[in-house]
Amino acid sequence: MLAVEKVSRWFDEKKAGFQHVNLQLTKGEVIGVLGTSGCGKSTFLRVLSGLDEGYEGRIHSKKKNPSIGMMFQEPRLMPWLTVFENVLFGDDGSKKKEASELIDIVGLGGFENHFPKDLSGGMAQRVAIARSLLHNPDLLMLDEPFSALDAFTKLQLQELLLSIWETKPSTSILVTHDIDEALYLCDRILIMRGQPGEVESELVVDKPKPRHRGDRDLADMKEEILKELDFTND
Amino acid sequence: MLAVEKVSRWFDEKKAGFQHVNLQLTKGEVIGVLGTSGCGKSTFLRVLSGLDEGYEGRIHSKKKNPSIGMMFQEPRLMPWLTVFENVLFGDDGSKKKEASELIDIVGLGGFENHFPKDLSGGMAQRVAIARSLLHNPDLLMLDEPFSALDAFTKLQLQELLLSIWETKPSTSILVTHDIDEALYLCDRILIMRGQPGEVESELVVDKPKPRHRGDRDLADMKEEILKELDFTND
Amino acid sequence: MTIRTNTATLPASKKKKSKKKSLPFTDWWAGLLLPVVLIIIWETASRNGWVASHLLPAPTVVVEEMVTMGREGELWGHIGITLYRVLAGFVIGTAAAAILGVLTGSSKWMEKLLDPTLQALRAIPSLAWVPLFILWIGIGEASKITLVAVGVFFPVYLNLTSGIQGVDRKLIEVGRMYGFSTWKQVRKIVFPAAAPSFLTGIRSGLSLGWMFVVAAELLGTSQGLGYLMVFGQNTSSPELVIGSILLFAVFGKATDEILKRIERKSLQWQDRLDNSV
Amino acid sequence: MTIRTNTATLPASKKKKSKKKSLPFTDWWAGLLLPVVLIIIWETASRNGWVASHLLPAPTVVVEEMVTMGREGELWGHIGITLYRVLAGFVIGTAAAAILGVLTGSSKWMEKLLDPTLQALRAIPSLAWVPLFILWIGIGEASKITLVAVGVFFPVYLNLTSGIQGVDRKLIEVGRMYGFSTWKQVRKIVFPAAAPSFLTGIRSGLSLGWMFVVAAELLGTSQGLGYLMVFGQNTSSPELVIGSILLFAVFGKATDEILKRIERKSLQWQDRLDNSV
Amino acid sequence: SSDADGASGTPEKITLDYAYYSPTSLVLKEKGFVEEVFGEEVEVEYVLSQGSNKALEFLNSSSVDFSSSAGAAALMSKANGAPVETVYLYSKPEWTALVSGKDSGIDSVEDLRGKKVAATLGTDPYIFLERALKKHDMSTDDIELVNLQHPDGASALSNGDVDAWAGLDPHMAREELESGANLFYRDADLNTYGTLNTRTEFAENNPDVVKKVIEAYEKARQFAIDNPEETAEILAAEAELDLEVAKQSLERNDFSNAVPNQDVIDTITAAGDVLQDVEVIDQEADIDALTEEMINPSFAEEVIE
Ligand SMILES: Nc1ncnc2c1ncn2[C@@H]1O[C@H](COP(=O)(O)OP(=O)(O)OP(=O)(O)O)[C@@H](O)[C@H]1O
Ligand SMILES: Nc1ncnc2c1ncn2[C@@H]1O[C@H](COP(=O)(O)OP(=O)(O)OP(=O)(O)O)[C@@H](O)[C@H]1O
Ligand SMILES: [Mg+2]
Ligand SMILES: [Mg+2]
Repeated sequence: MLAVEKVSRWFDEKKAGFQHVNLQLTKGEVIGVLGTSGCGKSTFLRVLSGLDEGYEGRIHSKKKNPSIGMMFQEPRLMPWLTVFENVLFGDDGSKKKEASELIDIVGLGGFENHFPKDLSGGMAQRVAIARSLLHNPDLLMLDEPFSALDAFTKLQLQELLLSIWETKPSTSILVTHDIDEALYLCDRILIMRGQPGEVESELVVDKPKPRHRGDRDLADMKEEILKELDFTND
Repeated sequence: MLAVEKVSRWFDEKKAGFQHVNLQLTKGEVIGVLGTSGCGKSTFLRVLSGLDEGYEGRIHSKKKNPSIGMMFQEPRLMPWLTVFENVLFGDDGSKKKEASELIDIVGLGGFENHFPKDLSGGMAQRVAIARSLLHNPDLLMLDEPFSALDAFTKLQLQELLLSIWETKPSTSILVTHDIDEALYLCDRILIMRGQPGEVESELVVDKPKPRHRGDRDLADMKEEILKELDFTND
Repeated sequence: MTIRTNTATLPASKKKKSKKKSLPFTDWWAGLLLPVVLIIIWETASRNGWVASHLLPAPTVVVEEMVTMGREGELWGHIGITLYRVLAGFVIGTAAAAILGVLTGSSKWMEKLLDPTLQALRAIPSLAWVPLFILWIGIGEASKITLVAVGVFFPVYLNLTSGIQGVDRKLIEVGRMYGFSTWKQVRKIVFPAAAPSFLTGIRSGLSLGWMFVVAAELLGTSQGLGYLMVFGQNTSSPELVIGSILLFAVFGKATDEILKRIERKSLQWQDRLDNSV
Repeated sequence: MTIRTNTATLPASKKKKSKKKSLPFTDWWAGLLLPVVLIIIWETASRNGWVASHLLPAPTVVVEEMVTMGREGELWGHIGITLYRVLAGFVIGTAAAAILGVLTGSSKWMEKLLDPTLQALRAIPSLAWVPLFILWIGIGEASKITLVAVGVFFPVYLNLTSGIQGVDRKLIEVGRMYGFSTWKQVRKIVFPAAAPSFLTGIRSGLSLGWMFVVAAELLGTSQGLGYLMVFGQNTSSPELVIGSILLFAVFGKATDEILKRIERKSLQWQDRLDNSV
Repeated sequence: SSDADGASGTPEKITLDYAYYSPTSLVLKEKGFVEEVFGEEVEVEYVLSQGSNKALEFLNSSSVDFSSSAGAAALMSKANGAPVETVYLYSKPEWTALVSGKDSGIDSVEDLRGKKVAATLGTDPYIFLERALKKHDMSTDDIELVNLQHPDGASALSNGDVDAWAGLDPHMAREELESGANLFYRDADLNTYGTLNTRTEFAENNPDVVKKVIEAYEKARQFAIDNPEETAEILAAEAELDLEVAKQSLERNDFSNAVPNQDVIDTITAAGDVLQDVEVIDQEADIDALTEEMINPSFAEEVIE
């Protein structure tokens, strides 16, 4: 679906950003990206989405102009729109019902008419999640979607993602700091490190979904990843 | 050091906020606050810090005008200041050396002269951590300080907190979504739930620090907390 | 030892909050304090002849003069025509500024083509147009309204474009992700985000509009508040001059207040101190 | 099928980026296109008598006139005195606006006391002051500089206070956590955060300053660009009028450009599209 | 108004100016002579001119069709390319003089050296000042010339903002009577007549209108000659003057001749030569030819004969 060949994006005279990333995305696949803070994960998503054109290398897509959905690391809500209007942002008005449902699912029923300034951090993040899930883009990118959520809300929303992917599979890239989350949701995991960041290794999680959170194999993989990321290994 | 008696802060006709919180803080103690998203944790910190005066109840402090340090849920960096100036913000210039050291410790050496707009999400959060740790306030409040950090950077910074508390113990309140983190760092853990949120239970973690991350007792406590927070229990 | 207690039995509602915050004297008379004191000094000074009355007639004299004129009816015509000129010029100037501001703000190409010329024209103090307008369009309504419109145009345009340029890149990127067309981008993100600047611009535009109507009416008119002022000046009646200045102030303030209300209403989403509960 | 490739061997530097973005024609001549076309039309129209030369003399005639006056030396005195008036008034007006803006912006008490009066004064179209200033201060330099200062004052004050009121509450709270005094709060958070507004205000203030110097020089002067304009107007010499308008534009633009540079420099921290690499 | 310029036939609306320095125009307006002459068919509008400079500005911009100015001022405008045509004289006034404040100690033109002198550029008093200075081998470089409209100049003089003023009636009469200002330099011959002007094109296209306006002006002139008391009252009321002041200023007007004749041409040419000397009028201009071209007595001759 999308082929990334030797793509790099540098800042500050090659002292920051990421470099030499190769990646083949097949349709319907869910890719996880794990990596140290500042290794270029968000920048990578920006390059893929076309927001940042200062990269080098080749990005090649099978479909002409694939539609792209992105959830940014910050909520980026429009401060002048209410919760409901924010979720509907980018829609022509035909999805009002879906929007209401999504708001309920992410647990914000009753807050439809609040302005972003009156939301808690986690609530704002959930609005952003709902907004990005309203459409079914060819490529969905989520940048640390659950970072501000408590453990249980997080689990709930992970299930939500799974159920959405089941009914309407869309190719997805999920940046996260939560290894369990990546193992639970993704078909393949990229591990990035360094400054500028590079893909250190790639892990295929070959288990049918829904997976079991207590799964032995997943626990082994977690150990492996932890080792991979450990700074003391340097 | 600080006594909180039946303090409540409501929004939207008592449909949001938190209520009926009682709390006694002893000097040097580290309190963890765990809770579902939107249950009023940030609001509680705002009330304690004096930023929000619309509360009810009694807050009583032994020391007159205790100095308060706060790390907000968002980085809240001054966009017109560089990383270094941001860390030094609120200082009269006497702590330049400490600031440099802190920047190095949080892994931002080399980024001193960047403006906030050129930082990654995790980097901005680390700047905010460094800023809040530069001073030694009587009461230090941290609102989800490590939410945007990868597992290892997070562990490193937890160690940093421990070492700082060892040399200069300051009474602290730590809001977090990471149960392991709360168990590793805190002497006491409040668990909040509901909307408006209430303190569901209080847990004393009676283990000397530094603790062992794989500790059996801590694992048991984690189970307990998970049960406590589980929505399906409702 | 510090104790902070809030023991009201009702939730801290808006009302209670503002009461708590308010100063010993309530809002409206704090604002009136200074003007009232000044007016009393002025009246006393004039009555007692500390300032010559041909320089500064007492406020009561001024008000009396205005009331007489109002009762005799001739005042209303002047007020009406001046209001008409301001409003017509304001609408035209704002519309032109909004269209051009959005054009240059949303298309790099347009900006490169138009902005330098507009900036250069802006550099001409708009009053300097007066002689040329008189020469070209004459002294009729058209030239007066054009002058007002020119005055309104530039602050609106400047504030709008600087607001548009200041829009947070982060929000614009959200729109790009939805594949918005440029126009949709402008309509759904740029314009709302630039709204505070735009409204500031509109308000200074209006105040410039009032100024330009004075300029326009100073020259060759037979009606309007500006004419009244010139008339007072030429006939050495300072009470007429001051009276028309006061009327200008009253109407300028009233129209500004309307805009201010609109601004308040439409900017409730802003996370500012005075918007919080 | 879509392929996006960037294959430069050097890192995507600023230079490369801007090259990629730029249009078929480079910046400076895109901006010149419109004015040049207009001037050519104007020259042709005047030369061929399509517009009467007593209404609109050809640009070459205007420039010739200015060059002659420049060579004979009399022009420089006019320019000098006008520049002096603008600068003096600008400095005084800006300083007053900054002081009052910070006062009312940082103290609720001050705001309640002063702001209504200032807002009411603002509602007086500043041109309306002209007759009173002449009556009270006379027609000397003092009254001219005061007039310019009044003109500069209001846009700076309005923009500054609206900027201050628009400062993100989140940032102010950071300062409160450090127990900042009000003054420190203002100095370290409010003022920098309001700086973009302040600079916009200063720029519109300067442009109003230029306008007011025209107003001031229209009346009772013996020197200055405005006098030159009136002279042209009264002796039916449109080339003098247009010449002085052009000079106003040139100097207005030059001084604005200086402020614009300062603005660019000091607002590099803003996360706006044109600040990104 | 302007749309009349192109088409022949009677325009729908004509605009005239009125001015305090032209008592005839005030009578004309007050008594409605123009309306009387034209009947219902055209709309008549009046615009106040504060000085010859304004009157000519309005004329050039087609804001008015007839304007009252001093003869020399009209010539100055003409010399700069404006299509001015003088068709009538509304008076031969001695309306300007050099005025100084009561205790200023200025008694002669020489005393003006280095002093602040107010005048309205482009009007008869200004031209008068230039000529007076020229006679005494001085120029405006020797004084500080402050440009003020006539009424502003009057108040500047009484406030002491300026040391002297090239005054114009009726403001000058008021200063003279009310604040005891001193008319220290007078010269009736240096006044250049009050002329009624129109645009060349307008006169060509609407000869009948010009004649009818002159007809109306004739009525006004006759009225002023017959009723000096009432004329003074009209002037006093319009310009908010004391009756005494109005009378004083009227006394300095001579309404006896209305047809522009050789005297007028001579006076204006003489003024033009001086203006050329002091570089207000372009060096290349041919003053004699311009004056000839500007002054067109044919309409007035036709009406009055
Ligand atoms: N200014 C306000 N006006 C109205 N409601 C508010 C305001 N501030 C907070 N709230 C409401 O109070 C509740 C608690 O918010 P708070 O930010 O304290 O939650 P939190 O526990 O920090 O959540 P999170 O973990 O998501 O950050 C939310 O429902 C929020 O909508
Ligand atoms: N506009 C920019 N100008 C300069 N440097 C930048 C810019 N944007 C990002 N960077 C740098 O690029 C590096 C990668 O940033 P990025 O946001 O991609 O990190 P990340 O992997 O998403 O980190 P985190 O997990 O903390 O969000 C950082 O060192 C950052 O300072
Ligand atoms: Mg990131
Ligand atoms: Mg929170």
